[in-house]
Amino acid sequence: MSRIGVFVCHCGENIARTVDTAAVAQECGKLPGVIHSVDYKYMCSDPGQLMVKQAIAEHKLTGVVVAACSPHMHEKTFRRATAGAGLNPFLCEMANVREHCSWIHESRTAATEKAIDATRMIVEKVKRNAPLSPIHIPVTRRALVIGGGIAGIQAALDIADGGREVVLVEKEPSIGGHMSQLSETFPTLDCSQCILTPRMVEAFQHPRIKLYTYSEVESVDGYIGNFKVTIRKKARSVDEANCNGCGACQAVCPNKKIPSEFDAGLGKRSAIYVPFPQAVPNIPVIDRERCSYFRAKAKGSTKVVCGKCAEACGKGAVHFDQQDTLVTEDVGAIVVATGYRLYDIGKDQDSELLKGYGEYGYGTVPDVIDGMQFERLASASGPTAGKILRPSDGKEPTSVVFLQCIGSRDPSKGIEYCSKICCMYVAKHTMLYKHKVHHGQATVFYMDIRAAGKGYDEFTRRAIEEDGARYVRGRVSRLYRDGEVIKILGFDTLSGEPIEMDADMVVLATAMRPQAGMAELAQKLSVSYDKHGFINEAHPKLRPVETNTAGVFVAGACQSPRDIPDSVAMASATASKILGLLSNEQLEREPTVARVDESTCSACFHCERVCAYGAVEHKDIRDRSGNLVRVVASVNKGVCQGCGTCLATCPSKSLELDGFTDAQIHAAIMAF
Amino acid sequence: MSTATAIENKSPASAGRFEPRIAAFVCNWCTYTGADLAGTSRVQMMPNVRMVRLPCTGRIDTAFIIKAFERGADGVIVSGCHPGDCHYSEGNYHARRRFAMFKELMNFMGIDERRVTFSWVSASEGRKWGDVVDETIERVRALGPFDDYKTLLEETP
Amino acid sequence: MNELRQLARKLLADKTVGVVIGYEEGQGAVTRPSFATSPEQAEKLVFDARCVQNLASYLSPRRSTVRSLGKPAVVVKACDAKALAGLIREAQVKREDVVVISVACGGVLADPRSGKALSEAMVADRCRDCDGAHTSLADHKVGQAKAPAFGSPKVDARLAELQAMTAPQRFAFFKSVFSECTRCNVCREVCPMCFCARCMADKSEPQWIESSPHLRGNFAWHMLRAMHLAGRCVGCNECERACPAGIPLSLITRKMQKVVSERFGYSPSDDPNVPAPTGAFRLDDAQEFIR
Amino acid sequence: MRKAFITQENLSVLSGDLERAGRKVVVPRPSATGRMEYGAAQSGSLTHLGGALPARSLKATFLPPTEALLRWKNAKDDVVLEPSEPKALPTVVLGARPCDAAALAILDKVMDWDYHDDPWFARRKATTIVSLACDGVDSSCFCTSVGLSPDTTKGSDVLLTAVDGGYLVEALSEKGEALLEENKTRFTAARGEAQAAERRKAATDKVRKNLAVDARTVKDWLGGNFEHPFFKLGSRCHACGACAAVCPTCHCFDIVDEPEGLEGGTRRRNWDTCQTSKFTLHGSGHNPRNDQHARLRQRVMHKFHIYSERFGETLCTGCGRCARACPGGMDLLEALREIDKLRRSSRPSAAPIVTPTNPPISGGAR
Repeated sequence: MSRIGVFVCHCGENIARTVDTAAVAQECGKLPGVIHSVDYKYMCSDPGQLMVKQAIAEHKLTGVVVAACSPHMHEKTFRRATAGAGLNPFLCEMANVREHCSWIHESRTAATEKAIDATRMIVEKVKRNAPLSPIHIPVTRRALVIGGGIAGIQAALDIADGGREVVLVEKEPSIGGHMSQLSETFPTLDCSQCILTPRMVEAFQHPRIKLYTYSEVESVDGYIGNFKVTIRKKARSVDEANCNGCGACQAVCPNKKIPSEFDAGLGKRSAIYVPFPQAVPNIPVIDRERCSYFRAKAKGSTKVVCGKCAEACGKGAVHFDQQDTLVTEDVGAIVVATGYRLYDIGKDQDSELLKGYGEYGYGTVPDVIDGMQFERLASASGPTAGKILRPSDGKEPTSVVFLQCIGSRDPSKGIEYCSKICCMYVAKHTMLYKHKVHHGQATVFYMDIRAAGKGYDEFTRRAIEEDGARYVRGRVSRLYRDGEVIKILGFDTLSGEPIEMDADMVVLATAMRPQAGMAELAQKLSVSYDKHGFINEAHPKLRPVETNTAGVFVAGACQSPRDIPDSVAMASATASKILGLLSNEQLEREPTVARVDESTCSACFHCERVCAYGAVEHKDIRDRSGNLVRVVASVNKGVCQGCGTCLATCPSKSLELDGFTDAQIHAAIMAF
Repeated sequence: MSTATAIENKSPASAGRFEPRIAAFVCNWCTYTGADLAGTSRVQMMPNVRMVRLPCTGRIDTAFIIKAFERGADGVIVSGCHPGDCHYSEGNYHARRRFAMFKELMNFMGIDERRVTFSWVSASEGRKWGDVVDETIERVRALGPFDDYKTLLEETP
Repeated sequence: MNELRQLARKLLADKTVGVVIGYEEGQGAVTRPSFATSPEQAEKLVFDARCVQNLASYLSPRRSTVRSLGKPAVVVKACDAKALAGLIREAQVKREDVVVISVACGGVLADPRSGKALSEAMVADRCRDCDGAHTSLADHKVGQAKAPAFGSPKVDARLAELQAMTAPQRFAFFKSVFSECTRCNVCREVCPMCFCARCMADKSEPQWIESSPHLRGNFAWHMLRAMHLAGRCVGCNECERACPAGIPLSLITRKMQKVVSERFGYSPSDDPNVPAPTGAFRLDDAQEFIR
Repeated sequence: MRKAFITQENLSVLSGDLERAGRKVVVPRPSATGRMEYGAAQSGSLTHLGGALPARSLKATFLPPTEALLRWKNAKDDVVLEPSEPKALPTVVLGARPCDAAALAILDKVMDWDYHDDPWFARRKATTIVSLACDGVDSSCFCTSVGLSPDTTKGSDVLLTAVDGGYLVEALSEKGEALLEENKTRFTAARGEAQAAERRKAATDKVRKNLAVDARTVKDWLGGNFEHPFFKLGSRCHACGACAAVCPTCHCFDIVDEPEGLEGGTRRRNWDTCQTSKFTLHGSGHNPRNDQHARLRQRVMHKFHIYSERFGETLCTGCGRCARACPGGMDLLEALREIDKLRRSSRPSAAPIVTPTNPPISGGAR
């Protein structure tokens, strides 16, 4: 016979205002098997927890029901208290009479009645609870970081410095990410490359970091502590071990007019190229789409068209016949740090949600550029060696108009979120422009200025007050080329007057979007993502760098628009989480996992077909002489995540899910 | 309708009105959390729902729904994560097939399918949860008590 | 007939199989399942329009007495082959563990006891939309396959009638037919796809399905049986044929077959490699009923 | 005992009279699924009582497929039991087949053996059975082999025999006499007795042609041949229990407790059958009747040996329903014929081997 204790919490006034907690305790006290039923002001307080502990000892309770807030809030608290009194923590459950009752109903009678019902259902469930013990699973004590931008580099370095091996995978030929493209950074205006490059080199040279550049994650199997990751090393066409980065191949490449991705299309590169001079590793890659050798081959020509790079290479490192290779790495934890891409304002959008901005002439009016292109113009290592020259004729623009919120905060274009960094980098751009073109006038069209952050508001003020940027609150409705200038038609919402002005150049602060292919990657990792493709954190407040899949963490702009300090902070946070995780040889997991009743399993393996984790295995049942009698399904407790889909699928009901067994659910319904 | 009348109407004590009993089977990660959010946001709703928390809609066996009717439920809500949001990646897709078949079966058996609400309510849709609850209650209230099912036992020859 | 016997004789004589599961003359004018374990017994085998039973049922692991006879060869009609494919698909039978003898079938009788000849009026309903082709599972084919030419299944007309009723009328209809159900479980026991060692309905802790044959238990049983067979039922209609109460079970199985076909594009297949629709999903499965 | 005559029309009227008098009238009539079954008469005309046997026997009228035995109520620390009163309405069965009526008399023995089955006897007592001499004999009938006949009077209170213009009526018991007396206006003087005798003999002869075996000799053979290879009967059996579901004498039941929420619940008894594996499955997983051969042997043994040993009655009326209902084409007539052949070809064993069943218990605890 069960000996259940019921503890009804007032939550101060939160529950007691609407629910007659004394009546709940009294009614539940009448239930068969309930031998102790009380109410108290704050069950989660120390005295409240002590009540639970004392009652367990005094009444030899076999189960505890706390009617209080959501189990998501305090289940851990009360299970800990239960364990503290020597009772298995899984014999404690919560009835939610706050979020699901007192807070959403006005009628005291109805709320009290509902609270009694809810508690009764949990009492009946708890009568069928079984003591459970945590599951121990071994841990592979190394980590994978996906993405070699500043977030990925930081995470990798922190984990490696903490003593664990890291596998860092970057899809581009070099690590560094977007930060390497930036000229200066806000709010200090220190040189982006100057602070980044040493970290890139450090990551490259770190004895505990294994770097895969020009590589992508092909597939991920396994589970927390035990991931098996397959990485596709794309064919670089250059032998990394032999290349010494001398650059002779690039010098002889006849195809030098390819728009450079690194320079956001403003500069040119060769078909065999290192993305930028400080690239890590400093090893070129052949762009097979653009290389004459490969293009001829793709067309079916048997003639060797070029091959100059291979001839020029003193080390014989150019290998045209290199193939993609797959390597597997065992890791215990994964960081997703894939960063962002910029919204492309043209009408042809990759997502049906996005509509594009035909009216801003990007791509048709040559002197309309985006923020990243401006970064490259302003960068000392950029195509203009740091001079602000407009793309159409190379003249120095004397009037530059900056448009904020291009895409961002515009639900009708499909992006309702704020991209967070644009206000700051636009302010930075106006300053960089003023510092380089002293007679120039920067004008900014903005919706709101969002400069929350240490030194951020001061920074935007400096742009306006010291560097004379003109900020106009309002939107631009149309812009077009008129001879040498760009005509701009807009509206100043503060003065309430239309604005018509000329500019030599227009810079669009386009929205931040997650990288292409995020949905596919998220599916490989079984992590959830929002409709834009940003990875969802496990909890927006309390678990900001974890994902819903144990062992997979998230850092930087792939989670939502982030600036550099945010990304770095997240990266260090993931590193800290992972170092904690990897500090153990074994992991403890909640024992809410499925198990098979082997005596009734009919081995149809429907469970195997529905299991998203591959947790169902085939198990041989043998007699004492070792002869195979039959095969049954068996659940790998380390892999099972406890969703219970197999239970509802099993025709013979031969599966159970600890914590949510059929008997428990049935009992709760019987108490309905 | 003024707020005061709205609240008055939500009280089961309202004289003479049929108060349906609704069982809800919800997943832990989306709808239960969404209902928590409804609570923290003080989204007011009618009190006729009794909830059973499951890890995932994938866990929800259609036997639960039948058992709820046997126990006197006038209506049932089944709710979980939106497609793509499942905490367990795929549980809700399997559940969706199961529910689709069950819904058609119920209809075929002559169980008014309006007695069962299937919904996707995410952890951020506290307001939607309130709407699903209130709409279901109103709909089932209009249908009246599920006497057809409740009297099956007595009607056995 | 000779071809079938000759084949059976050979399979038994050269010990390819331990038993040939086929049909033989029964008592009265009917035929019945036959288990020939010697070349001599192969002489008993017959096949004609009276051979209604789905012999694939005997390959289910629950039929331990049949399993003890050795490796089986089984005589299958086009419809039975789907059940065999189902057993292979669901890992109950290994393809290599059974020899499949496909017999050309031009349709079987709805009621062999009637003694009537096969005709439009007398044919079993499931034969009406059968293409009569030899199954691709066949190791041996006996006879020239021919498509039976009969009208569309009568069950579809009944379904349309039911669908035209109001929900309360349908509920009343099922109440009246389920009131005849004594929960003898014959429908389950003869079903080739009900192979579970322990049926969910026999699980007593907890008891989801009340075992008592009152209407409440009967509704639970028939609905959950329909759910368990949805996408798995091959439409052989053995349940309805065997039901001692004459409950029109094909209405339910056929309805679910249509639901599965319309929603998931799956029809019973004699190819074990065609995946069953349950245990699978598509990202774009219709969800018009989900708010 | 009284003899009389009733017209088809008056029989219909009688049915209405009985209903008006507060009796439940059970007749063969089309069921909800369209089969001829015993069931409550649809008020109004009785058309045709005769013809083929109803698909299932009369036993459900006395041993319903499910029946509440008691109800319980949960109190805080206690369970309160409330016995369930058996539903035993005053009933008249019109047109019972004599074999189905005989089955009730056979079952009375076990129902009053170690336990007096109140619900059974309450309904037996409240019911008057008017049988109709069988005119629906088909190739599966073998009542004559178990000591009965198409016009057997065993278990019946009144026997009707169809004759030109109506039925010859013979009262067989006090209940039968009372029925005739209470409704005497509907009856006239007996007539058609010669025609009745002729028809009854013709039916009996027809059954004899199906099978000519003596159940008593079958019993003797079974007594010594528990392990006989004959009992490898199970291959084509699906273990479905259709035979038991239609059988007039199979009476095994299962007792289940069905809770109604937390308040309490009902203890019920439901039909069961020895043909399924679960019937004898032990909690340990061991099953003493582990295959279908053993289960079919049990069925034959119980009907033709065990029951006879204990009660002096064969637990079979030869109605043939099992043979008609079996989806696998099993046939009890064939089995009995085979046993008879085996019996003839073997010498009677010197000392009968005692079958592994319990010795007969007389009286027993009430």
